[in-house]
Amino acid sequence: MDFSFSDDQIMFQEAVRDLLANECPPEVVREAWENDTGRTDGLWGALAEMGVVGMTAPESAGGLGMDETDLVLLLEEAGRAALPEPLLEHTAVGIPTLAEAGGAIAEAWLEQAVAGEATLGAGADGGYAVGAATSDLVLLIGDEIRAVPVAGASLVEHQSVDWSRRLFEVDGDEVVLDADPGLAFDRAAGAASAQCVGVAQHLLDATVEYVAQRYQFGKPVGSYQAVKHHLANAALKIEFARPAARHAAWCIAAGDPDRSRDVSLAKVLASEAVDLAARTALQCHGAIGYTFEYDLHLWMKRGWALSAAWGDAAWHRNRIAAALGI
Amino acid sequence: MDFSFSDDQIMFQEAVRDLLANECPPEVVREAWENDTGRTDGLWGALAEMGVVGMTAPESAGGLGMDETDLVLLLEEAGRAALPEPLLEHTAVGIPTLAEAGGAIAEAWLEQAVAGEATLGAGADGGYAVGAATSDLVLLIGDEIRAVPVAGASLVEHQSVDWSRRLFEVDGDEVVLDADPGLAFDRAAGAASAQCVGVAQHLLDATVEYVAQRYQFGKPVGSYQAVKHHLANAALKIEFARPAARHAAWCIAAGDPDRSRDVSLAKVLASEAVDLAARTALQCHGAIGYTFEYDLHLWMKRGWALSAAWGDAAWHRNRIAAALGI
Amino acid sequence: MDLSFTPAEEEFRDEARTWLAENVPAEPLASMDTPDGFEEHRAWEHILFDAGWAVVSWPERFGGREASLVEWLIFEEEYWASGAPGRVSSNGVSLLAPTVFDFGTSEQQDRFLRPMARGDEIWAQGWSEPDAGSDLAGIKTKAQRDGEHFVIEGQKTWCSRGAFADWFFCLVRTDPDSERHAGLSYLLVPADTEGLEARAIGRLDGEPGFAELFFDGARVHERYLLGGEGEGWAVAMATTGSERGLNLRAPGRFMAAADRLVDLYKELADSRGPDLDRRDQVVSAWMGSQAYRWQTYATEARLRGGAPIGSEASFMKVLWSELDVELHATALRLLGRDGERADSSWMDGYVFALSGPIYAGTNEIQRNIISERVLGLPRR
Amino acid sequence: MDLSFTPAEEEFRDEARTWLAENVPAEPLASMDTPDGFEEHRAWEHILFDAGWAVVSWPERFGGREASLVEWLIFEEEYWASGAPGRVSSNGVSLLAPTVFDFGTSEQQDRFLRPMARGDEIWAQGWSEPDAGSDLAGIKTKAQRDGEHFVIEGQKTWCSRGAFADWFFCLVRTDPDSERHAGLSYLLVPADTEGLEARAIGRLDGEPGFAELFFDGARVHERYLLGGEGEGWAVAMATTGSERGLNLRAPGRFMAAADRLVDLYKELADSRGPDLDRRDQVVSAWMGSQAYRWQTYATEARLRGGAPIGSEASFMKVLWSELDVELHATALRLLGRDGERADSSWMDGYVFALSGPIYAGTNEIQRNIISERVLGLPRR
Repeated sequence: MDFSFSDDQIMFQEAVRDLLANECPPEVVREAWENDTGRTDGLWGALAEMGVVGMTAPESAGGLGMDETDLVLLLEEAGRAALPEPLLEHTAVGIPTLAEAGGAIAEAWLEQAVAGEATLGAGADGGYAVGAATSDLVLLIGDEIRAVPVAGASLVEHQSVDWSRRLFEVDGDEVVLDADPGLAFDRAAGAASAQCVGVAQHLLDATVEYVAQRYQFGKPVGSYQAVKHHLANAALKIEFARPAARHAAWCIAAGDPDRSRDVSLAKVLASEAVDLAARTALQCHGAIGYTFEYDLHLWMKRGWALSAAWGDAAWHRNRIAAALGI
Repeated sequence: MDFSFSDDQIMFQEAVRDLLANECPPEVVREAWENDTGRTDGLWGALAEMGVVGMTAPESAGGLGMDETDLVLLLEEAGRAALPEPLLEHTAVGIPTLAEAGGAIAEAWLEQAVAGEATLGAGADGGYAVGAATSDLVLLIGDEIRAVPVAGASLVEHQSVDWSRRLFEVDGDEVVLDADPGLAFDRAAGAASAQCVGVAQHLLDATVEYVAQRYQFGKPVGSYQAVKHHLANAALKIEFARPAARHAAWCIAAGDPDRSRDVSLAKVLASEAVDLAARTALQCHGAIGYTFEYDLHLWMKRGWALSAAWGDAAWHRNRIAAALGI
Repeated sequence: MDLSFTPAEEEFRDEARTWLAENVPAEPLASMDTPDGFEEHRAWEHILFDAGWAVVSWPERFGGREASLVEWLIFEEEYWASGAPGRVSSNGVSLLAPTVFDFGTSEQQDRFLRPMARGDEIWAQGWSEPDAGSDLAGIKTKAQRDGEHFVIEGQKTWCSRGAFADWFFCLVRTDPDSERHAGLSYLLVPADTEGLEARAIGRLDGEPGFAELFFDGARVHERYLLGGEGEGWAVAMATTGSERGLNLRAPGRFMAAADRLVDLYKELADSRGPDLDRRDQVVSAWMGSQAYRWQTYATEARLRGGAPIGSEASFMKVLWSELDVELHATALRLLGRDGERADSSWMDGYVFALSGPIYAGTNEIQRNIISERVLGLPRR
Repeated sequence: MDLSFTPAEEEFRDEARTWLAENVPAEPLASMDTPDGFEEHRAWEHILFDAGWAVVSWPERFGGREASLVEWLIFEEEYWASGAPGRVSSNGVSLLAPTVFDFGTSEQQDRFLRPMARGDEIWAQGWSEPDAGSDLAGIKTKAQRDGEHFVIEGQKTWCSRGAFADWFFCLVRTDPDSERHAGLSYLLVPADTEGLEARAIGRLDGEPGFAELFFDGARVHERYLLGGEGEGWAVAMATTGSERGLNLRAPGRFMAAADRLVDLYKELADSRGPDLDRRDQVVSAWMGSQAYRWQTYATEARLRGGAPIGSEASFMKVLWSELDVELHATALRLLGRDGERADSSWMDGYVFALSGPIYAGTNEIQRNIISERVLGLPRR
């Protein structure tokens, strides 16, 4: 039992954090909110160059042969930066699922995807695929996994409250993959959990910073015990969601028999953490947090969306109950 | 629409409050905790003398011809004083149910009960009848109402966490009453709601008093914002439970078609209010509240018991859902 | 205690219901936080006023029908149940008008109340400043006397629909040497005053629902002073009482929303099967709206008995604002995959609801008030 | 990161499980808060110690087996899953022993640790006073030096099982002119000291689980001073770290309780039908125990990497104490009509759990610590 990350994993995390701190400031996220694609100009390429985009592919396919325990820290960073790029769909779900499926479809797509030349999308069957219009191949995950090439497919777009998340219903020629849909779904839910933790952490950090310097009634807002305890409660939720999300990543990587149950545990805790962090952040900021011009809402809305995506807290609670036999 | 009580109702409430303030201090409640009956020495007689015991009977049977809207304020007072007497079982449930049933059984018992010479008990069928051993006739309320004379019945006693509540399983010769069991149950649940409100109010008042004079770290505990907000939250729950409980009393008295749904509303709000008030009271008192010698626990445990009695919050939430068709 | 409605009350309810059924627009209006939607809502206020429904509890001479408080609560129940539009004039009617009734001269009452009630003049609040949010006593905007005029310099913010409003009711510092609560005055300012510029700020949903006001030598005549010069704090606090209390958010609004939530649950349960975990949240929201209803009728009786609304308004503010958030959050959870969609009335409602625990005194401040003024806990 | 248990860890787990299965008393012992139950629990501590399971993480010379922190966590998982009795010696082993290891002389270590671990000497804490609860720096009990002795005058309270304990570890004021944190010392006091009287106080359940200590000229030799004279605050704070952190409440305890709760739900669902509203509360409790488990293993890795436990122990204190209350409250709700019965282990557990958010620094103080020391918010 060893919960510590290797030096390499930490270094990789720090490199991605530095990249995002420099290249993905709020202005860049805002651009993605307003442009045609919902994505950034050069970030996906920069991540491909670092090897992040294809890291979960076997080395034989040009990847880094890494697994969910390597990826989880990067997903937390993506959440922390509100990165509007398909790290979840492409790297956490698409690539390992294609690699698992093998055969002609992997032949056709995997190497391009690893190199960042083709983008993989993913959505729950009957739900929406985020960013399908900027993807080349979309995996629809239900009782089976259907792969739909975007060229020639019909896409119906809907607006998300997070304007960088372009929601699509996808319909087109499909190939059923020879891969485990339950595993693919858990990969997505697990990745969403890690992103929720990152989003929540940013919301907490930004709020702590704000209330420490905002004065009301002659003292910092952050010196009021009510504000302190709101923030302590958000910190508590995050503190306990983070190890659960990391443990879920390990369960997926290690093929743990309780994987589904423990991914659900992570998703519930992470969803509840980001929901509380968003409420707390807004309440402690007051009116300024309620404006479009102030950056807080970029994370708040990402949090709302990720908390509901790939099974919300209630859905995963039901799955845990079923696993416990109650 | 008039939510105000009449001067007579207020005067009756004040008279009972004064009686209980004088005759039912914590020492008297403690005596009931320790003695053979779970009841006080003279309080039931004093209440009978004031007309409280039989107030819900028609004047023709020696009562005051009053209804639930007259009784509700007195039940709140009973909760506030942690009165260990069967106001719920006897006055709120037993007497109006017997009066409704009429016939031989009313002939045999009603006038005695109104005079306080016979005591009526009540329990949910399959549950416990509180104080059956000091009752003369117990009503067991289920799909029908079964009246069991205590003389000759078999009683199995269990210990409640509130030592003044003597819990009995009752089995004996029975008569099925010609009265509506749903109405009788709602009378009990409504009365429990009003008592919960009174218990909660006392817990809040006692805690406010304590934290205003207890010093820690150089200032009153009650001046800390965390403590203030705990108590404000308890006050909020009570503020909204009280009108709901009074409204439920009116629904019973007036035969409102939504009676069951709105009694459930009252019971949920009142149960949740007293549960929160108990938790808050203990937490704000700290260690002293955790001792047997300090009086707080007399109300805390009454609150726990009443909150669970006659359907706890979850049971009544289910009933509301059913009434809403969901 | 008689919680049945009287025949007169039932008749009033029927009349309101009938009129609303015949007059409420079939299609929802555009958002009142956009320029077009604002004017659509103004037109609806004209219709309401002309039929006598805009301000039912006001005296007849200002366009009301002198309805009792209970009747007003009944009207609100019917209004929201009918699916009628939001009230674009509510800041004036709910926040300013009680102050005009209490502190205005009869000239001011005659000048302002009817146009306000009809939506001919729509009002926005100019109280908050960048450094004075919940802490209103920190107001810095100055209004220096110059003969019969005041000359205003400074900045206001978070003025709801301030970019479209016709008038502002402002709290300004008329005594430049004063501090905190002293030396403030309550000024009514026409939006077209020279030296006043209103710039829109996007709200959480991106719509220009807020404005910042920049005052640069804006001159306002003293006839627009409400209450005495330097007495603005006391005058404003009277309004704050209304804002937190009965006038701002009647239970009918939340009862209607809770009913829609129950319907949403049923509709989704029909198509996707029941969802018992979320059902409990629906029940909670419904219970909250009912609890608020009975608490409000109980408060009405206390007020009728001569009690002041006082600090207990804080109970109501906390309840309705937190209920509103939970109610809409529950709906979004019920919607599942559609919960994140921006084009739903539930998301609009959620975003709107999120402002509730912040404005009109944050709920933290309300809890302070409850603990200090109602429970009597020591301030420090 | 490898969250599988090593073969050695699995072997350790098997050994513990096997021994427990063979040795845990079939019938529950009487409450350790009663005189008889206290001695029954002491006897169980002897059995544990003699088999090498009393203090698995301690050095062998004091009766431990030098287990790693992970192994200790594993032992706790197995211990509580087996239904073994509560640990009557835990105040000494968890709260005092870390301090003896850090601050005790080798004579003190040799004198106290083995008897403490075997339950030959059972310790109770003498810190709180009637006017110094959470605010420990307000301690008034005085210990005046008289040659090689200290003479104690004053009163302590809330000493768990203080009426039966053999020794007390006390915080007293050795410098009569000192204030707040200065001038305190950490003294070990035999229960049979002349001039010391322990009087039982009933706990919430009516059992004599607390005691008040009255010191009236009780003389204690300086060899029983732990750490330097006047340095009691620093010494005590080291213990407080343990009290809030890993040593006091391992996740195994709550995992076992959550499993029992799941079983209770199943048992009742078999006889009464499923109850989906309450099911969600069972899931919450189970989730809490799991979240605490993974957070603890993550903390173990940080500690192994050289990080201090520090203020983050406050996270754990809040989590386990509130989880424990919710878990038992849920069980009582599941029990329905039987929930109010005094003769159930769930009610005992609930009453015990209620002390959690109060003692060892109230959860309000823990939240202050989290916000000030972890998040860095301004103290005032």
